[in-house]
Amino acid sequence: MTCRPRCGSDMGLIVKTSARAIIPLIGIFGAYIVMHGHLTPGGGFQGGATIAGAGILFLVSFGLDEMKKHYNKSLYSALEGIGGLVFLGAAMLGMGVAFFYNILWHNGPFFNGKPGTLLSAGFLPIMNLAVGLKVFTGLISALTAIALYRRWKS
Amino acid sequence: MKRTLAYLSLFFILGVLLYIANPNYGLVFGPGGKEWLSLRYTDNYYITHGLKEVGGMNIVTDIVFDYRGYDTIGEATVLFTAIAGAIALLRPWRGDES
Amino acid sequence: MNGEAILPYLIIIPLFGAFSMPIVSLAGRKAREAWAVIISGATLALGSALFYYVWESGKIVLYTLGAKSPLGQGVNFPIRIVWEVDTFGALMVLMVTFVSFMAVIYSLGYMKHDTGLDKYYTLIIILELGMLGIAITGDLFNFYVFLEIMSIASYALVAFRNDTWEGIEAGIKYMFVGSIASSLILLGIALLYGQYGTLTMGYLALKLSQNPTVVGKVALALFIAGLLFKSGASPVHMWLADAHPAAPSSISAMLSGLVIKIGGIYALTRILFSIYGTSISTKTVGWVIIVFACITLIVGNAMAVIQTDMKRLLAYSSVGQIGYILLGIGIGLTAYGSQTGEIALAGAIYHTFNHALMKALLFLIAGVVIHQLGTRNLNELSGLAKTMPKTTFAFLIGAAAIIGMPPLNGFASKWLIYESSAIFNPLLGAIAIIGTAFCTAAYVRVLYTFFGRPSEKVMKAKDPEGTMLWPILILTIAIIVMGLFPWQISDKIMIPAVKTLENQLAYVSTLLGGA
Amino acid sequence: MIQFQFITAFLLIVLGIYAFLAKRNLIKLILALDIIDSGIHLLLISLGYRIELNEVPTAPIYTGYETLKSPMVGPLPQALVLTSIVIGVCVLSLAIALTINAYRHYGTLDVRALRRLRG
Repeated sequence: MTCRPRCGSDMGLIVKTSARAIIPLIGIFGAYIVMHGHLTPGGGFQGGATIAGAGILFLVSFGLDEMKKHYNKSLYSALEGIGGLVFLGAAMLGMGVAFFYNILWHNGPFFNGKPGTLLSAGFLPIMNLAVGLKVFTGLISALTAIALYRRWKS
Repeated sequence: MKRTLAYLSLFFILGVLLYIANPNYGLVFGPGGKEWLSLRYTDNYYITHGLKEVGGMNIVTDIVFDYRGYDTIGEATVLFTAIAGAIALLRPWRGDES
Repeated sequence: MNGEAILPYLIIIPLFGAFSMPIVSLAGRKAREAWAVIISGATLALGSALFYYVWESGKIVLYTLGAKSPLGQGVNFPIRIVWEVDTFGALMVLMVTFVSFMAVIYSLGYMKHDTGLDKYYTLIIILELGMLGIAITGDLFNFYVFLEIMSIASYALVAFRNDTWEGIEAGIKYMFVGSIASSLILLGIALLYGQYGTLTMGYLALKLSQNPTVVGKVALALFIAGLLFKSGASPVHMWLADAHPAAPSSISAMLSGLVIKIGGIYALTRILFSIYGTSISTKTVGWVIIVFACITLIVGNAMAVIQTDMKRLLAYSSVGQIGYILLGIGIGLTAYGSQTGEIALAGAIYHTFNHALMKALLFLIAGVVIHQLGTRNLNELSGLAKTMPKTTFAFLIGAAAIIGMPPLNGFASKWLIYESSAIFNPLLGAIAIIGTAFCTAAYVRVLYTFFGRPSEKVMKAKDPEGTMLWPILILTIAIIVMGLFPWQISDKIMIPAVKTLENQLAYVSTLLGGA
Repeated sequence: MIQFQFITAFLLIVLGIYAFLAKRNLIKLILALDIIDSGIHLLLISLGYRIELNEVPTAPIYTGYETLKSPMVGPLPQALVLTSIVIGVCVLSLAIALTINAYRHYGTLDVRALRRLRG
């Protein structure tokens, strides 16, 4: 696809520089929300959407061409599937008792610390991470698909 | 004709919904009060037992991932479906490639 | 084999298949197709095993997600999501898995020339998953979640061929109507939760029978409205007549055969009989459903007669057959507990199962015709019997079954509905017969075209290759075999299913006292 | 006592249905769907609210709860709304994808143009 003026980066230097500074901070904040989902407000979906926000900021400030260099469709689809599979696997850990039985919390080797610490609450942190990965990759894929869909104009 | 009927039914829906907003003969649950514990027995159970049974400090996360974890896997599937559908619909048309 | 042990895998295997599809499809086209067939085949095996277990034991299978018992510690109300499967639910599971397996095999040949097939197989497995989830669930909000999974997958699949304006337009109509219906259902669920403080169906039934209130009735009205939208009953059937022809034929078979049954009829029956039961005035609600059913029956079958588009004719015929099923449910609710009601309800359930097979068969045949000739206009299809004999034979069987010819399976189910409606009220029996007359006219017209003088275009057509022919033959054989034992099936399967469905007390006591 | 939060929620729902019937633009119809969803979410959230002894209720989180000691609002509606919001977002994304395709086919966003399927 030939590059029209609009599909490159028409943002100024200020926007690009501040985006370069802000994007890692948004990513770290999103990761914090995902990892502390069982302690504080928020969780997998909210954190994943925050990280996806960083991706959208990248898309807006650096343009579609730069985005296409860093975006791989099948990789992101596969990561989304892996997020779902990890969630399913965490849910199946306690199949001996029941589907979705929280075996890590009741008598697991880890993730059963005192409530309030990071390594507590059984499979909740694993599920939060899985959902965070899934939401992040999924939203990036959907929004990039929408942004890429401009072919009929050229 | 069709349009008038639609608006009339709209008013009817509004009337019924406003009728059941009255606590005397409609939705008994107002904002709290003494009956909270008897009407919201399920919520109260989660608040009192959630910390011990699941171990998360955030009761909402406890519910989302443990008590109603099956709903959450459904939600994850909905997201997966919608994104697969959106990508499928936004793919190039047959014949666009040339 | 134990039913409780099978039940979770019925959800886990399709979920695993859907989530791993992006990874498997990296290995290429053959791997993706094989994976889809393996997943749906395994689900079919599990579904048959579950049906056999539930039917043989006659119990209601209860499974709690996340613990041994659904009840909380030291209290006597359920706090977790449960699955409750009775014979009716297990029958629906069998129907969904069987027709989905056929549709997946058929897709291998039919969708060969399309792009974006990894997403197609993902979506078709998720569609099956959503319907299975609805069929086995025992929790209202969970029902909503799986209804949305099913609906979103079907919106995307209707518009899957995005380079045809037809698919996109039908998809948009379907999406707006379906989303409004889902919102009405969610509002009903919110109102019930606000009034009774629980979401589990069995416990809600207990609370409702202790204290039926206005809010419960408003919620019921919202449920009926939303589910009639979803099932395509008559005043709002226009989306169905647009969406079902516009989808790819394998998807049309699943939409017409399964989605409107599970998302409309099954959910309506479950809510009316298992949640509300006798805590509402069954006469009033039953008559409301009967009135809608009569309009649907006449309009659907009459509109089918005047169509020139083959798939559109089949879609309108689906509307008409939904009318029969709704008539059975309405009579079953009005005459709650009596022999007539039981027969009508048995007829409705039997016809739900039969119609899934028949309409899936007819839509798959329409797909074969489109694949061979590139048209579905009936005026251009004259004389197909000469060049596509096997396909025409299968169509003959399907059409005869849907009309209700005696040696086939459609006869038994329709006979139960006619009989009960004539006993209940002769006028309803007359309306049902009139509907069948229209239905006969529509299908005889298609058959007349097929056996007419061959045109130039038709001479080039031939019977399809294996993957498209086998599902058609298997469905035909299923229809013929089911036609050989009509009364045994209705006595051994349908009547017990109705008995457990009407026994609301067992549904509640399985939840509360079974564990 | 007048239940203002329920009345607002119901008004939002009916407003959404009205917009759905009256408007002709596909984007506005999608917004109407979202308004209906927002009304239902407001209804659900307000079902979990409580006031006891004139204390302001807190979020149902035990982290830092020792300093507050006031009653907690109901957590179940919040969990339901979290799930429901995600579902709403999903329907929205699919609707946008369909709308983009429809614009490419028809060259307009007016629903009155989407009437080729008839009969």
